[in-house]
Amino acid sequence: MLNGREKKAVGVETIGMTMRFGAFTALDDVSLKVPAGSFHALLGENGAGKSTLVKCMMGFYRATSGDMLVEGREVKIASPKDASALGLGMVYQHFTLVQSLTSAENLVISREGVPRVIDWRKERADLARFMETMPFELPLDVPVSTLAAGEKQKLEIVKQLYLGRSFLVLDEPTSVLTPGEAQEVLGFVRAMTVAGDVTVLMISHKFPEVKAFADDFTVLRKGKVTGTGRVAEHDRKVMAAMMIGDQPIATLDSRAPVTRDARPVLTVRTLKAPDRTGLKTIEIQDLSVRSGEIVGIAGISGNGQKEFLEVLAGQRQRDAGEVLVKGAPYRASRVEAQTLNVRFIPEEPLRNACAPKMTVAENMSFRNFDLDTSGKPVNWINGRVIKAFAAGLVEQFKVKTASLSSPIESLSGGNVQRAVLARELTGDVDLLIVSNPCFGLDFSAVAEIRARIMEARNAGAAVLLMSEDLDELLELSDRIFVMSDGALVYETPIAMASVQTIGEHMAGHH
Amino acid sequence: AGATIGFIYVGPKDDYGYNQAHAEGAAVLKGMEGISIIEEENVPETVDVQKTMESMINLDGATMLFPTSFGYFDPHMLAMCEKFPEIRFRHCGGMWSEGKHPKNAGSYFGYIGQGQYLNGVAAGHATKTKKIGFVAAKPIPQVLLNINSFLLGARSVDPAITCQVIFTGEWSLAVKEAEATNALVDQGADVITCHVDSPKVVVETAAGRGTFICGYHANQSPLAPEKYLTGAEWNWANIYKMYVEKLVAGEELPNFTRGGLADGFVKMSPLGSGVSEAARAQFDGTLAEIMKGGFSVIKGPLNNNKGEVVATEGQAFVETAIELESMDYLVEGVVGSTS
Amino acid sequence: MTEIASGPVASTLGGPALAGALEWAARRAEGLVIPLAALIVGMALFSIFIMLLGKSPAQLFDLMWRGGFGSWFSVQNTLSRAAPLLLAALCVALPARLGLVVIGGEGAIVLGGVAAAAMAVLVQGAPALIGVILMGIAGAVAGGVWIGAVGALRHYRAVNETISSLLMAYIAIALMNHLVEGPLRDPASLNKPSTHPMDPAFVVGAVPGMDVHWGLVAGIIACVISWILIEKTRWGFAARIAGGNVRAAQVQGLAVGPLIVGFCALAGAFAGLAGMIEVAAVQGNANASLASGYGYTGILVAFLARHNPLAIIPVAILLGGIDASGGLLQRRMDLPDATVQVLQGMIFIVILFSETFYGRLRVFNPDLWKRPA
Amino acid sequence: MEQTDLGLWGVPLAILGGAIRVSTPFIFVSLGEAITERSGRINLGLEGVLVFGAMTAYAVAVLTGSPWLGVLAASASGACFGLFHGWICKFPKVNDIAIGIALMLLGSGLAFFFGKPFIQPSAPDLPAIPFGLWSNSSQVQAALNINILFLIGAALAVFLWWAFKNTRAGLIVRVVGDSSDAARAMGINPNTVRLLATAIGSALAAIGGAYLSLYYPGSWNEGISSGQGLMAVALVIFARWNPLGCFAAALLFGGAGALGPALQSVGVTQGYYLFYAAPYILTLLIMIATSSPGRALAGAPGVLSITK
Ligand SMILES: Nc1ncnc2c1ncn2[C@@H]1O[C@H](COP(=O)(O)OP(=O)(O)OP(=O)(O)O)[C@@H](O)[C@H]1O
Ligand SMILES: Nc1ncnc2c1ncn2[C@@H]1O[C@H](COP(=O)(O)OP(=O)(O)OP(=O)(O)O)[C@@H](O)[C@H]1O
Ligand SMILES: [Mg+2]
Ligand SMILES: [Mg+2]
Repeated sequence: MLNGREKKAVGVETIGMTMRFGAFTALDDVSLKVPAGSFHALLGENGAGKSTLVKCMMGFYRATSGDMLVEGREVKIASPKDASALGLGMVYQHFTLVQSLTSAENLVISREGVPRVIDWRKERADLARFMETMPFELPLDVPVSTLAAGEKQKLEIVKQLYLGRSFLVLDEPTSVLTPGEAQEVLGFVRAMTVAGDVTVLMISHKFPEVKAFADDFTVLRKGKVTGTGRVAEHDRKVMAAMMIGDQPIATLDSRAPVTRDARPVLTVRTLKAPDRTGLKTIEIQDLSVRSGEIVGIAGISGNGQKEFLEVLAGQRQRDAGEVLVKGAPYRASRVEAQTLNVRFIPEEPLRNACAPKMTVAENMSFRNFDLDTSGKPVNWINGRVIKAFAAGLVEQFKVKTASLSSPIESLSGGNVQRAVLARELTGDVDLLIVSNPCFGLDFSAVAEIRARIMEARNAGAAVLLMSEDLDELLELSDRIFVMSDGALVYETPIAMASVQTIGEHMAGHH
Repeated sequence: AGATIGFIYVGPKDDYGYNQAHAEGAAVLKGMEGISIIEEENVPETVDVQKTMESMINLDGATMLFPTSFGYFDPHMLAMCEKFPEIRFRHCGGMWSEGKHPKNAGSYFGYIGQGQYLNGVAAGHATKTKKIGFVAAKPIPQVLLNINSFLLGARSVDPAITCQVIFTGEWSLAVKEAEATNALVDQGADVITCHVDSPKVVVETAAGRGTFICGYHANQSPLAPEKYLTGAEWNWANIYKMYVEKLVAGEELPNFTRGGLADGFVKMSPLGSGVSEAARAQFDGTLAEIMKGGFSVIKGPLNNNKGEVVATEGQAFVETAIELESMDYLVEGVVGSTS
Repeated sequence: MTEIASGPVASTLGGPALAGALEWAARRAEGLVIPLAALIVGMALFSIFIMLLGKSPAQLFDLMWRGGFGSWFSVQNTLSRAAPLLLAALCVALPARLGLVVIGGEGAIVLGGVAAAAMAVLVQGAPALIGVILMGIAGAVAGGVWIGAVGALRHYRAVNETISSLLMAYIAIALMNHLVEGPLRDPASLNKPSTHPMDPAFVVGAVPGMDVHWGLVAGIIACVISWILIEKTRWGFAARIAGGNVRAAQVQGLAVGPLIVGFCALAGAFAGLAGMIEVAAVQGNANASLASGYGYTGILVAFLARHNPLAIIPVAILLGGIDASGGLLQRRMDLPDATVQVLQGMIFIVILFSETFYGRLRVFNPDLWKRPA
Repeated sequence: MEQTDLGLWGVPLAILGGAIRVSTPFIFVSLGEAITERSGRINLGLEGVLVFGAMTAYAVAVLTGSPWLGVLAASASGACFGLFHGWICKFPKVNDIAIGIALMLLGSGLAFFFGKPFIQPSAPDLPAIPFGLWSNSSQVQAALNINILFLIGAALAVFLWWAFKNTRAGLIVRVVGDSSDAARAMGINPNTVRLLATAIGSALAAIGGAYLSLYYPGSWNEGISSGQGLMAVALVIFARWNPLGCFAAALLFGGAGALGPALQSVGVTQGYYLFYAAPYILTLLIMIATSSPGRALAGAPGVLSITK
């Protein structure tokens, strides 16, 4: 509804919001005030209840108790429909775009008052006019599934604006965007709040962007508000303390220098493979990762990183080229991975590295269920050994789980990540291939995971780190490559790395 | 002396065809003093039928069983005969032979080929295209004899007549039977008959295409009164009554019973309105001849449709001839092949 | 987490031991009580149906009991009918553990039967045991190749296995009919086209003391082996990973393709063995009766057993029992054959529906019975 | 009417005629299933629904003398089965495939149970439109004697194809089939949509059954369906959930099914079982040719259990 855009931003308030899942209290008497036209940040560690709070506000969950005020008036929001009627909209943490529909179909079907029969000529004209007011271009006529992650995120936001929201919730909106894209999107939204078009409540784990764009913030911890105030008046340390109390944060090991004569562990030469559309190919000319170094690969998602990783993991056929690990040809068979100590941690581990319905213990044994304690192959599975092994790891990596025999899908995202890390980082690691390991995690979890990766490096592992988070690459890598359009287009040692130059190569401007 | 008698059918007992013909025969017994009839339908030719027989004997106290499907005989019924020597089994189909099979078993069957021959006579008069059609399930001797009889009956009217046959491969498969009928009509056949378990579909489809029909198994004339010429029907009631009367009287039961039109095992549906006077005359004449007994449908000189001689001049196979039971050819004039 | 390590056995004193036993019982009871309750509810629904028709449910259940389980004869009747379902259900359950919905087991059964019959003719006169084993191998190989091909098409060509297995079942039945009536036909099999009868020495007979052939034992052994394979061996574990998430399995370097093809082939081999047993224990040759629907009933059995090979055994027996009593219902109560189908449909829907209660009933929560820490 | 011998021309004509005659149940069942599957559920029970629909249609036509009332009654009965499937599958952990298989059993069981008294009587047929009057060949006339349900099916295929893109309801069904969460975020209740989609799908499948019993082959008995319902469900996957594809697949299947009898009628008689398998072999070959590894089934609804 285009006319919705003329509406003014509204102020929203929750009073004493409480939400229980069974015996567990996810939100405990949370009161939050977001004045009209402000940009409010909601902070908190994983599982603090941020998403639960906004889902209650949006009618996705029915709060156990508590009230909502919009423009000072009490409102009942029983379903997302009610919220939408009041002009409240949300970009969910996990995308809610419909993959098989085109962007245009996604936009049109989400709006209210869609006629029974859709007049596509008119809708398209309206959309075109609307898109002119947006700062970014989006392909409207291809299925959403073919869009890159960044484009999807933009589309989610565009959708909310198209729906004429006057109050917008963004749940971790920038986790899949490049720094440039994040700037662009948040800058645009910020400008709209300044113009009084919309009020924004943003959930984020990234302090820099909170600092740069938000007016106010509120911190949740274990379902309770532990602090609120003006962003300008609080520094990062104070906010962090409100989030996690006074528990220590993991710190990176100091970087052991890479020895000159460190042997290359991973070598990739003239690799060629089709991408997932089958229309383009990815080509890696020459890449080697030495023992004790972290090589980062930067790139906007959708430029072939995923395919490259799939080739390395043996999930995708290659057309040409060779992959050597410690000088031996590597085909990603289980025996090779076991004897050469190669480990993979793909992104979104629940989707890519776990069997969701199998138990925590079983999932943690994926790497060595077929080996006995001395590493010899065995044919029989021993449930007791598996449980004992998993119990040790759970303890050591502080995985929070109700029991070892719960299905791993019942764990929170951060804990799934921990469980996979625990599985892949125990024992001798010679080559570690990691992709987006910290996606969606809070800063203390992020710190811990990065520390573990650094620890592995210092212990002599060669690490290939693919990440869409440039900060992460800059923090961890010894060398950085940029991948663009299926090829490695730029290489720089960390000492010479500049965000500016890397960003330009990522965008394909060289 | 009372007795419990079990009937087992391979399909639904009201299929307007093979199973219904048997069920109607069984129904006649229901009124008989001291006799109780138990029936089970849709019993496949697997271990299921063995267990059904056993269950009838063990749980219902049946002393005589009629497993009516051809496929029940070997190995299923034979296994039960051995296991229950005191129980009497009579199987529909001419399988039993002296010395080879147990004494408590037996076979009964009818010479329905004669009926198909008469069907052919009616068809021969009715056809204008000189092409008649036969929808058949499988190329087994009984079916081949029916096809050959149908054609030879028609050729007794006009030797130029040919018969197209289409095998459906299954005893009961409605859509395929309808398709086969349509294919026959498309190729110019204007009288159709069949040998499948439930002729209803063939009869209705053929009538819908405007061709004449000869029935099989049971009387299908109510389905298409205008187009129904006649039909070869079973008349099992006589046989079942005969067996049961002997059983009650404590007499010895025959092991091997066969008969045709003359014996009342087979009968013809009343001639329909589409049958001409000339046809009626020839039909009645042939019927009378058959009723006298000793009639041969297959007689020389006769070639099969591959040009090989199957009966030399003067050679004739009467209905009881053992050779007929292993028929593996289609006679000259039949378009189709046996495999 | 820690209570897992110690476990209920660790407790020795009366009080805690009782609590431990209760906890243990609660853990196991769910899988027993829920389906049984569902069975009763299904029966109750059917009683209503029967009453509406003016018949007596009491008589019905009495007959069903007598027909299915009430006497030694009935029990054997039930077991005979359950026997082929065990192997047929495995043909669905094993691929299902890899996430494949294979519904064409009938094809493997039929071809397994034909292959076994052909082998029997080929090795006529061989020592009985060798003959039977060769027949079994022939059947298993034929079935294994057939369903293995379904798995291979799925993994290497991305052909949906549900549709390909169904299509291949129809093709297999056509092939069987063609062979039985054509190249492999015994000319003496006049009105019931069949392959040459097998050497009587190869007949698979009855289990001593029973009137049920060895196929029942073969089926039970196959179920147990399958269970051990899935739950206790590295291959089964790998298959469960692949079934839970193919991507995760590939990242672990597991050979997903061979796993899928292997499990499908094994599943097909079991179905082929069912065909072989049908030939060697029942029919004595291959003929059109081989396609009698065991493959399709097997789908239902597997789904009711939630693809757990051990659960297949009771489910198949339940089904066999209902089947066995069906005849008695027809004969004594003058109900049509379809009555049994209606009953099965009702019971199975209720049992499948009851899965929604797993994990939702507090009584079965072990924590409720846990001894105080 | 002139009866002529068509000779070999009979084969293509038979295929055309067969495609039109035999395909209609496949069209209705697969279109119905396409709607259901597009909403994210799979109902394997349509075979049972089809048989029950055939029985209901026939029985009502016998009792009332009106075949159209029969079709109506069939679709109502089908909708009931669909509502039942849709309702029961909304509960967590209830497996839609398994319920479908049980429904197959229940549907045909009930149909056979209540259908006994209707095997003997004859019901009036559904009307057909003679499109072949221009030809003086009776065969062409027969092949082009097209039943109204076929025409409705063809129109329905085009309509659904259009509707999935151009109507609110169509888009909503696709949204729900793609992701329950996305649907919920839009304020759509996925269970309600799936309930309705399953009901409509089953109603259509039952109409397919009505065609069998009231037109071709046009009689009611326990063997009336030779697995059309199950096969049609499979054809939906083959057709990649595209209504036009469903229509084409149904025609292909019907046409190939006519090949066997047609070839026998022109004297090609060896190995007839293999010709009868033509529809299955052809479909399998096309499946293999059009699938390729590394590419997921295009168009598969995201939440559909069978293609995961
Ligand atoms: N369907 C469910 N049933 C029971 N518990 C659930 C369910 N879904 C989620 N949970 C619980 O919710 C918790 C958090 O889930 P979620 O993935 O939202 O975590 P999160 O808040 O994002 O945490 P993290 O920091 O680990 O990412 C899990 O620990 C789990 O116990
Ligand atoms: N569906 C659910 N069932 C049970 N518990 C839940 C459910 N969803 C959330 N929870 C609980 O509520 C807590 C808060 O979860 P929520 O998703 O709101 O966290 P969050 O602050 O958004 O975390 P993140 O930063 O990871 O997104 C979780 O830790 C979990 O225990
Ligand atoms: Mg969250
Ligand atoms: Mg999270």
